[in-house]
Amino acid sequence: MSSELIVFLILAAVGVLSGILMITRPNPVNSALFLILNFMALAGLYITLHAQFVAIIQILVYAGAIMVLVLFVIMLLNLEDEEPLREQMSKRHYGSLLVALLALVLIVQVIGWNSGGTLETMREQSPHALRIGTVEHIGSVLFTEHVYPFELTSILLLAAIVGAIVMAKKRFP
Amino acid sequence: MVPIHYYLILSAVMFITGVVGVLTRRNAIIIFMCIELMLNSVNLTFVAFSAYLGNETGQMFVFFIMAVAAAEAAVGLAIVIALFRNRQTVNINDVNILRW
Amino acid sequence: MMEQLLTDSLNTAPITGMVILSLIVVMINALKKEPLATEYWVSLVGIVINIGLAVWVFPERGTAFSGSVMTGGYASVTAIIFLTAAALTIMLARVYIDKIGANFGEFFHLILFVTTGMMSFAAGLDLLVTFVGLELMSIPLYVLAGITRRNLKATEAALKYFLLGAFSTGFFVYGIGLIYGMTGTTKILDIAQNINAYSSEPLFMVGAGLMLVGFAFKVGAVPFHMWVPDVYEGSPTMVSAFMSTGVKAAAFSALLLVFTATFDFMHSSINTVVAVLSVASMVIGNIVALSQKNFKRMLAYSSIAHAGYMLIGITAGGGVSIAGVLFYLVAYMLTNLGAFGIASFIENSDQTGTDIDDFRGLYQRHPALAVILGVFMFSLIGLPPFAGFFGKYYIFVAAIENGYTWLTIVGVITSMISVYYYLRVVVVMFFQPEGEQVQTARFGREGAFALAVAAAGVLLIGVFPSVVLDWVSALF
Amino acid sequence: MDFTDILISLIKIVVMFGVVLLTVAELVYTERRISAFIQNRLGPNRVGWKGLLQPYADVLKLLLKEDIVPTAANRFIHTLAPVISIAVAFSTLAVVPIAGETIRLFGREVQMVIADVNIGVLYILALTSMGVYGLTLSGWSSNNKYSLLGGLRSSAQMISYELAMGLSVIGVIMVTGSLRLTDVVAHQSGWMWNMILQPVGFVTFVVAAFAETNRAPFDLPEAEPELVGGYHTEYSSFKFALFFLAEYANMITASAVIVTLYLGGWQVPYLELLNLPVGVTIALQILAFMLKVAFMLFVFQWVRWSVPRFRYDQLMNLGWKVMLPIALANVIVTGIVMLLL
Repeated sequence: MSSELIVFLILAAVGVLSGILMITRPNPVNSALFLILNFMALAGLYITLHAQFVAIIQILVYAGAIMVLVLFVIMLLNLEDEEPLREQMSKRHYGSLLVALLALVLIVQVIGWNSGGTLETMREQSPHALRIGTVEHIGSVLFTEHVYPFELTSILLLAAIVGAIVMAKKRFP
Repeated sequence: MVPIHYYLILSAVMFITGVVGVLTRRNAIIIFMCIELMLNSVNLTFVAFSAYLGNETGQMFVFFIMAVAAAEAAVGLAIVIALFRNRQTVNINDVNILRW
Repeated sequence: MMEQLLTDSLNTAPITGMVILSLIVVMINALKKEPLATEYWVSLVGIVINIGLAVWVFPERGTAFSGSVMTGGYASVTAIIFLTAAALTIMLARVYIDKIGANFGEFFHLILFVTTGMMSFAAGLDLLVTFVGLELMSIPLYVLAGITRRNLKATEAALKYFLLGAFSTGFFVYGIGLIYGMTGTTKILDIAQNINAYSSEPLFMVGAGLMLVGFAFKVGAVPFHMWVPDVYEGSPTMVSAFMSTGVKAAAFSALLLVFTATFDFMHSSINTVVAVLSVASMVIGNIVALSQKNFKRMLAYSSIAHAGYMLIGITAGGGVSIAGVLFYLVAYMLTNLGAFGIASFIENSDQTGTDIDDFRGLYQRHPALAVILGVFMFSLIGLPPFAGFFGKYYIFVAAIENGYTWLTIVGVITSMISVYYYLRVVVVMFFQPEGEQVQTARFGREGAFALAVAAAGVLLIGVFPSVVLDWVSALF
Repeated sequence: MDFTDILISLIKIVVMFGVVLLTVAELVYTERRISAFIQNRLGPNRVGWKGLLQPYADVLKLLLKEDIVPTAANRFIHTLAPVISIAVAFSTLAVVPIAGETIRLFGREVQMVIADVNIGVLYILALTSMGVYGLTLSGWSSNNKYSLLGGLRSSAQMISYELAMGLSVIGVIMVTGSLRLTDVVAHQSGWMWNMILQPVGFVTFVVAAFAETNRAPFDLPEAEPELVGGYHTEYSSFKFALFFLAEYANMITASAVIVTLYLGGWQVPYLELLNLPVGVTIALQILAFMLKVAFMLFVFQWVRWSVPRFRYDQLMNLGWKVMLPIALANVIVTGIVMLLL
């Protein structure tokens, strides 16, 4: 096994386990913490893909801002534990689990045993991978080729600010 | 070298973990976190394809997904707070004036 | 560089104009203390100006911003549809938001943001723009659904809409991710060029299917319809009206652009899936609507059914059915905005009073309203000479031409079922006596004007369908 | 990356740790002496010469106390929280360069920075945003209402001021054209310190840094008159010592970052004109860096004992209605000026 594969497997294991723990913990704060761990593992995976800027933004935005907000709300509302999953399992839940498993098997089959397709040409990372992950390259592409969605996103954020204030402000007409 | 299949399967597994979470959990905030997990696994798909194709559009997409996730977080949590002020609960089983 | 940006901004004038307009309205609201009139008039005049801009850039067919957005032609036509829906919505809602206590500038900001998002969503030639446009459309709508924050139903509707909407977004972007991986680009036109090579890739088809899930959710097609009745019933009525017309129109326009006009999935497996969705929506929508007691909920199921009819057009594909779907969108937009508008007029201030029984004796109290609502109901059934008839007619014709006769048969049969619940409203209005609690309709001058415009539109399009059809057919 | 590289990195880390720990100890001493001076008292002067050994006595006392975890607390998170705080405080220093020249060690040119990453500025911002977890989680896991309030306050406060902080840094990045901290410092040669090029950004950054380190006048998460002890009410012994250590280490980190970004880092104006040997240059540069950091540390303490604490709503208003617009305007003005020049 190459060292890259070992690093990948460790990060993947952390990612999957933290994801599963996230959806099974009854306590919302514990769930949030496992999600943060998951984001960290993903940031590590981005580094293995030479996407350093994405990795650092992942920590800055997801772990550092969005999850702090989520934790803040959980604490503000002082949420209690949900009853353990085992006791509230109904037929519907087993059904959804079954469907999910089926979908998983399907996807793994499509991805894993799909020989001869485009995927087969992607055995190795492209030699360009190192260049495109840098801040300089991403910045220049973002402000030339993708300037339209970029500006649209700024409007989206403004809309979200307005919306959040409308919904959550205490004293409002 | 790690072939791209590994990254894709990992992201599919995480995506489905998120889906199962959305379908089984009853706490609105945890459901929201499961949706975040789904979006993150999509990000992994994009970055992996971006690195293996040598094409930056995938990483660009990740930034937009992050911006959208941030906007969704702000609005979604505000809605949860508004609901909590009315009902003192965020459990979607108790939220049942309208049939779900 | 700067000149290029300027030209591109001018060519996408309706969207640029909407962005500037929404920023102006936000600033106006931020800078002055007492709410209302200014925001309303600025928004309305701005939207009308933007309709003018959309007409003005109609000949500028092409792309802008390095192929990210479409300009002129199709983009202009869809922009005019959304802008008209927004204008009618705020006119009909003028008195209504005052009644339910949502009378603050943010209502107008959010409507303007949503409209901007719709226009980008429907004009995006880059899946990146499609995605951001979709979210710019959806996120303010989550808030609009719960804008009366103290109303239990409205906040619940907002939460449900938010959770399920975000959930469907996850599928949508995963689909885009797989498509990007297989093609190495997100530009729709580049993908369309090699579509035959890609459609043999299983992962590409999985991606397209996942995107379809996202679209089906937004248009409210069965089995992704579970949010529609709850959200339409719980949200403030005019917001439901905007959702059922504008959002549906935007989602269908984008679906047409991505799937029919460019990907051209004729005779592929995706097409079968769309056909199944269509049949399920028509059958379930119409049958469940039979047992509804609430007018808004009934219209919600009816809107699921109408999504089914429009999906027939998507399945059939080709220029004729695209024109048919656009025609249907215009007809449905005018009809449904009017119907929801009348419901909002007679609604109580606590957002109750929209049961079908509350329409009893409307004819005695407000004969004009009753007659107009009757017109809308007949148009929804699809009776001539109203707009709804020709909407269905063109779609069915296109389906038969493309060999989907069985879909047409299902469509006709389910339309017959729908006669029952639409006519029930008419019967209740005209022939049943008033209840004890009489609600007086409040709508004001703007509301009356908007309603008259909608009714006149339904009639005119019904009598002279070729005007609109020529207009949209000129695109292809 | 072979063994020698790892060894060199390890040496750098150990040296950095040692220096910071010693500085923290003496920082506590100077804080008490300065406060005493400002309040016209004597301060600690018994243990060792002029009381210099006082902090060591304090630490010893703390470590000998019993470690108490409340029964209703979440034990794992209760232990994790101070570790997060301290880890974040220390690891930020990894990207701060302390001298410009390289020295030869084991036959290699060694830079005077632990990790010269090309996204150093973002690294600092990312770690700062992680720091909030230590405080928030300690507040939540203690299962005590005062702690919870402290934790809530800290998360709201740090998110609010992070925005102003990030936007101020953008001004520096625009001037420098690089996210690498060594480039940022190299760009400030002579008197072209960013403090002079970016005066508004400097002020907003320093204010935001005060808020991010939870120092007075922004120490609301631990405001003792209202919240008993805030987030660390339920902490004792070694864990409390860790929080204490983290607070002062954060101060050092913040000072080092301010010096690097705005006060020219290790730059000594016109030093290169003297043609001094490399060894002396390095020594002078390190000395300059340390003096600048010491000055910033003094400013931190000076402010703490001179300015009264904000009320919570004042803090939020300042963050959102004053700092954020100013920082944004700074970015725009910087852009316009750079476009015109």
